[in-house]
Amino acid sequence: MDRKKIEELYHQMLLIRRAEEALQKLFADGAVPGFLHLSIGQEAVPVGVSSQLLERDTVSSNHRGHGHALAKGVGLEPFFAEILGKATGICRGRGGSMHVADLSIGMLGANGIVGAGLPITTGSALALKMQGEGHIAVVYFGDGALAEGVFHECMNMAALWSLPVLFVCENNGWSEFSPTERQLSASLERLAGAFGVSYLAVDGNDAIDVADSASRLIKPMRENPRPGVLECSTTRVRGHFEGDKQDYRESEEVAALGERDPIRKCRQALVAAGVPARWFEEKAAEIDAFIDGAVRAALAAPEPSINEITRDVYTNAELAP
Amino acid sequence: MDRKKIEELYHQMLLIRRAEEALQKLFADGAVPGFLHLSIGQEAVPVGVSSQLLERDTVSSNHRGHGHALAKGVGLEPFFAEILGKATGICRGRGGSMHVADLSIGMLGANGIVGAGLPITTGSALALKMQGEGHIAVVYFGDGALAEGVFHECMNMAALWSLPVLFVCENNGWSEFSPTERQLSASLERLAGAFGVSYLAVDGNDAIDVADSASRLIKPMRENPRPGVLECSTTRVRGHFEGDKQDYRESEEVAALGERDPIRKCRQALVAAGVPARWFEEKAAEIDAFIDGAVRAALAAPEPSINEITRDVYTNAELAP
Amino acid sequence: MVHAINKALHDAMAEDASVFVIGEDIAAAGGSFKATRGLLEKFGPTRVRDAPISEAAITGVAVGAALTGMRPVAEIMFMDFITLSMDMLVNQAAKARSMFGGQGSVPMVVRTPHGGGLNAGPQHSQCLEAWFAHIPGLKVVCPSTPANAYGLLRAAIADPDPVIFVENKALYAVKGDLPDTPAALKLGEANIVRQGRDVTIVAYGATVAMALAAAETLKQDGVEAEVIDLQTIQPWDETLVLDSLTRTHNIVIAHEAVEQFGVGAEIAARMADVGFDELDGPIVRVGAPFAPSPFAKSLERAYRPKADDIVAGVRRSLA
Amino acid sequence: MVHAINKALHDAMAEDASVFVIGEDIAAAGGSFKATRGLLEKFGPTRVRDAPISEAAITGVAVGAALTGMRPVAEIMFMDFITLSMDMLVNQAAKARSMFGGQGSVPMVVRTPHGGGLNAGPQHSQCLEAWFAHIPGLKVVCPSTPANAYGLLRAAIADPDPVIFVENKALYAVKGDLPDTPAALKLGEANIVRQGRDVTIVAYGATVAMALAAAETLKQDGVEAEVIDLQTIQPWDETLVLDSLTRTHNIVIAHEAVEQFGVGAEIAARMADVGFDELDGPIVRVGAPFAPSPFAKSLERAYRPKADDIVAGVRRSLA
Ligand SMILES: Cc1ncc(C[n+]2csc(CCOP(=O)(O)OP(=O)(O)O)c2C)c(N)n1
Ligand SMILES: Cc1ncc(C[n+]2csc(CCOP(=O)(O)OP(=O)(O)O)c2C)c(N)n1
Ligand SMILES: [Mg+2]
Ligand SMILES: [Mg+2]
Repeated sequence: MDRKKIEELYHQMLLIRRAEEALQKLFADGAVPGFLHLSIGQEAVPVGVSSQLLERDTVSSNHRGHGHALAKGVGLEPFFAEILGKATGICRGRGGSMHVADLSIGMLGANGIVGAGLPITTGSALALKMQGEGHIAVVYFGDGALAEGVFHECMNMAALWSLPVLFVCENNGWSEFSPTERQLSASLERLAGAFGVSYLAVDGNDAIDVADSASRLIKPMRENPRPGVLECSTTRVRGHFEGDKQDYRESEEVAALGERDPIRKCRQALVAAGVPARWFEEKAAEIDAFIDGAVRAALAAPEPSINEITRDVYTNAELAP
Repeated sequence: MDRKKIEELYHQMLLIRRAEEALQKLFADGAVPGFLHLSIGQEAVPVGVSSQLLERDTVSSNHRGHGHALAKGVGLEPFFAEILGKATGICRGRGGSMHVADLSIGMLGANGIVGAGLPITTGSALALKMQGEGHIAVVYFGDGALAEGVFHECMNMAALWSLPVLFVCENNGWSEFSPTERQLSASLERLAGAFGVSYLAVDGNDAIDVADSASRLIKPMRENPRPGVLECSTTRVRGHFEGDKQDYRESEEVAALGERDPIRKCRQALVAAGVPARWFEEKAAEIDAFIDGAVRAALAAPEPSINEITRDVYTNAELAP
Repeated sequence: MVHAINKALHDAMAEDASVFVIGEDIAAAGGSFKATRGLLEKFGPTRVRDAPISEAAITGVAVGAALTGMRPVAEIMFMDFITLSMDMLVNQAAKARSMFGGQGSVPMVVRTPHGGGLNAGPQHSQCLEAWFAHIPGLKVVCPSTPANAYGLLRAAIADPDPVIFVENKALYAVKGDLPDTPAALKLGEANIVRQGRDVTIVAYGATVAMALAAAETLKQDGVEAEVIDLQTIQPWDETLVLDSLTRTHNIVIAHEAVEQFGVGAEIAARMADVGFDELDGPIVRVGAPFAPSPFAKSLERAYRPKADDIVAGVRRSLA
Repeated sequence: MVHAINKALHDAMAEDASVFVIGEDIAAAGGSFKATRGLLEKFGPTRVRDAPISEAAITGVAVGAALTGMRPVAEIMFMDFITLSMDMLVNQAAKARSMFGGQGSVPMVVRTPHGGGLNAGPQHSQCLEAWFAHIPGLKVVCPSTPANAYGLLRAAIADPDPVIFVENKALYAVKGDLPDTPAALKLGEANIVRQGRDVTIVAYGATVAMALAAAETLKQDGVEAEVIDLQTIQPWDETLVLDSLTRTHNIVIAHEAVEQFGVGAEIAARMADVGFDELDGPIVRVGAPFAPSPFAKSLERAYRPKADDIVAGVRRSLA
């Protein structure tokens, strides 16, 4: 992969990382309402996958969806404003962290229901196939979602109907406070095999590998629609949600996470490619300034007006009770 | 398998066959309310499996459950009375063909919801394992049920928790009016394999094979609880339900079904073992008489009283509104 | 009525290429109740899709397709099976527009048959429409005749929001000509099918004809009943019902669903609030008793509401 | 209140070896709201089972275990997720006894939290109890204090039939001593928590405390409100509510769920029928507006019913 592309992957990952670090701080300050699930350590997956997507490709996501949204192109200020519950939020403050969506760029939403993105994406893929312009649909889900029945239903339908769905499993080894081995007795590879769906496993903390594998699956899908599964082994650095002390995890495991930091890995590749230290400093400064501005604007924005509550329940408002 | 055992298999199959033929006639005469799904051609599966079950083992069934119920030991007269909607029915006429159950012998019910028997049986197996007396739970389901999400959820749980569940798939190649290949893109063998669940395939029209394979799976389960899958390829001779003209099936296919008749197959085995023609005549006469009596009694029974409608909604009746 | 539903599907698909249908045995077999007959031949397997037995995915596929520019019409073979679709309908389809700040809509329809009369038993006869009426973001429609089945289904398919379109099985066989160019109706509007000054009977689906029959019986004791066909259950036409009550001062609500916590409860509750000063007698509801729908002929016959139950309800309200 | 629920689970499991608990992250982690804390240590992994994220199977496993001699208590982490359990609850658990002719019972409990206050947004805040109250065969319970949470949960676990036990998240933090030997309560009985002659306020769960606060405000304008804590939503204590109405002649019903087609509709409808002659004013319901539960602080605060809304409702009913 050429250096410019890798620089872009690095840029995107750092943007997501810094954005989530900002959220982490805002949460600690009590500025973030509700639940906050951070994807720190998992940035390479959405960044690698999105590097292979077109604007009209669709993605759906789950509760840990900040990276998925930003990588697909959701604006930083409406993103922060949403998570802070502000009127200028991308969802006008009605959804929050678990519901960030931008339908104008095919981001069909984070989701509070584990597994719910699977059928939504399968349906989106069906629509895209019927529209016949070579677009595809991506669903990001965790290892925990593999236990939900809709996973099976959707693998079957996608295979049966040759739908252009990329199933991206972010396997971080945990479902909330339970390790995967206490949740699942099957391997995703063998499940995909049972449905005859092509499967690739990748180091989910290596953005270049993720991008390459994603492109190997996606390119043929555009010509000749069919599903694919990309299993990304990755690392949940923070707790299940902010406030989770992770006392159920071995300290060694947590300590070792740094070793697998996707951003560090990417930086090493860039350094090897001859990118000077100055570039990294400038990049960091640029991103920090960008995020600063967005956070400041989001914090300054007003809360939504309570007259908004019953708005948009129906599209044709005159029908609302 | 010794001759007495085979004679018993033959007896059970013929009993189910004649009972369903009686129902077929009663339906044609307009005496059977609601939907009637006959299992003619599939009798070897429940008969073979039940030959390996103990009274406290449990079974749950689906919409095509007459054979499952009779093979587990549901009484013939309360069986007919239920399907005819009579007060003397095993369910007092409240359930009908799709809900025949006899909890006193662990028959947890036919079911009107495709796939619903799977979690019920998984839970029954969990209870039996906790009770620790070596009993097992069997679920009969069709190839169509393999598309339901609960199948996946239950395979996972049963494997994860080593539950004594025998998953018996009656693969007759059809889900209502659709052939299996338009319904499912996976093979049950590979799905079972993905969960590490032991799997056996068998000619579902050969009662001896079914009994042998069932015993190979069940015997170890009693010592050391764990799930197993038995896939029985079988033949739906009648329509999906009575009244279905099957115009969607090739006449050759329908014609060829007779070749695979499980009762004929079993008879051949008995003849080879030296059972005389007279035995078959006596058996047929005995069963016909038995069924005749049961049908006559069921027809003569009264319809349930309408005061029964709100009965048994709650166990503690004083709470009913 | 099934011919009207079938024609509405044919016409909607012919008019709008983004409309497609999906469900179990709806294509080759034309549907369990033949509502989708002929669609496969006319529009092909891409737009008329036989699905595996996966109600959650069928419904979710409709949600995702609706979010991606299509207008799916999914069939759930019996309303009892919609229990497997609830997350997709309630947490996803119903909420997407509001939860995403009005960014988009979810133009999908789920057609599903409810009600008894076939001795299909406790898991093939339920009327669960009250559940969906409780969920902001869903619309709920239930036709009573071939003519309004056509007009309401066309309106439901054209509507930008998710619509649960409930078809009473016992009405499928009802014949009735359709005008050559039948009109789409407006969702949210009820219909006075009989005028009367003494009592208002609100009904929907199969109980509309019962209410009309009851009105004829009541006429013999000089009671003139006004019969309202609700047509849309959510949002329902409170204005029309209240206006009728202000003329009749008595109201009875009838549906096939279980009476307790059913659709009638909301209508009664609203009339006992905004219509309180107009009421001259108790609000009476007629519905199924608090029990699963039983199988046996004798039991199902007694279980389902009848015109006589409505007559008795009116008499009690006027007593 | 969570300590009372936890104690009820401990005591029930200690008393009856057939009781076991199953759910997501309920064992090692002690549950998302810590209701099952300590059970794993005390009763071991066989009776305290962490399940995969499979709500349909978790619920179905409870049904099958209940039909096989056990008394499962399943936890569905948020009531919004019970949308995935509906077939097992509605078509299986609710109907088994009646549909099988009274052969057996399904002694299971599903515990699940409802309600807002955590800014958890549209898919983690819903109050769906009205759905279950509409289904013959299910019982629905919702405690309002630590004391009745203990007594009602013990009664639910001891009950032979399937019980949906709804816990309001905002009440989990409510402290309150329990008697050393707290008593089990009877399902189906409501409780007059404040006596008054002028108006009856019916509430359950989180709105009970609001109703009491409203009563104190109303006292200042000389209005004495009687407050009824429903405790059991299905079967609900119609006798007690009607008796109160016959003394107060006005009634207001308050719950956190969406007002339209909610639990309050049934209570209002019954009072507008059997209680009609007792009514001196409109029946007023207080509930959430017709919209998904919004995320933002300002929005959720305004969305959730408050004591002032109950005060306003009472004033409107008495006006
Ligand atoms: C249907 C449903 N069940 C349970 C939950 C609660 N829950 C939220 S996240 C989560 C664990 C998900 O694990 P995984 O899919 O691996 O994603 P991760 O958090 O590891 O990124 C659970 C159980 C939910 N939101 N939805
Ligand atoms: C959840 C659910 N979906 C759909 C149906 C309608 N239905 C009844 S039987 C059937 C086909 C089942 O096929 P299979 O499981 O192979 O059993 P078979 O009829 O072949 O014995 C369908 C779709 C149902 N009863 N329940
Ligand atoms: Mg995970
Ligand atoms: Mg089949």
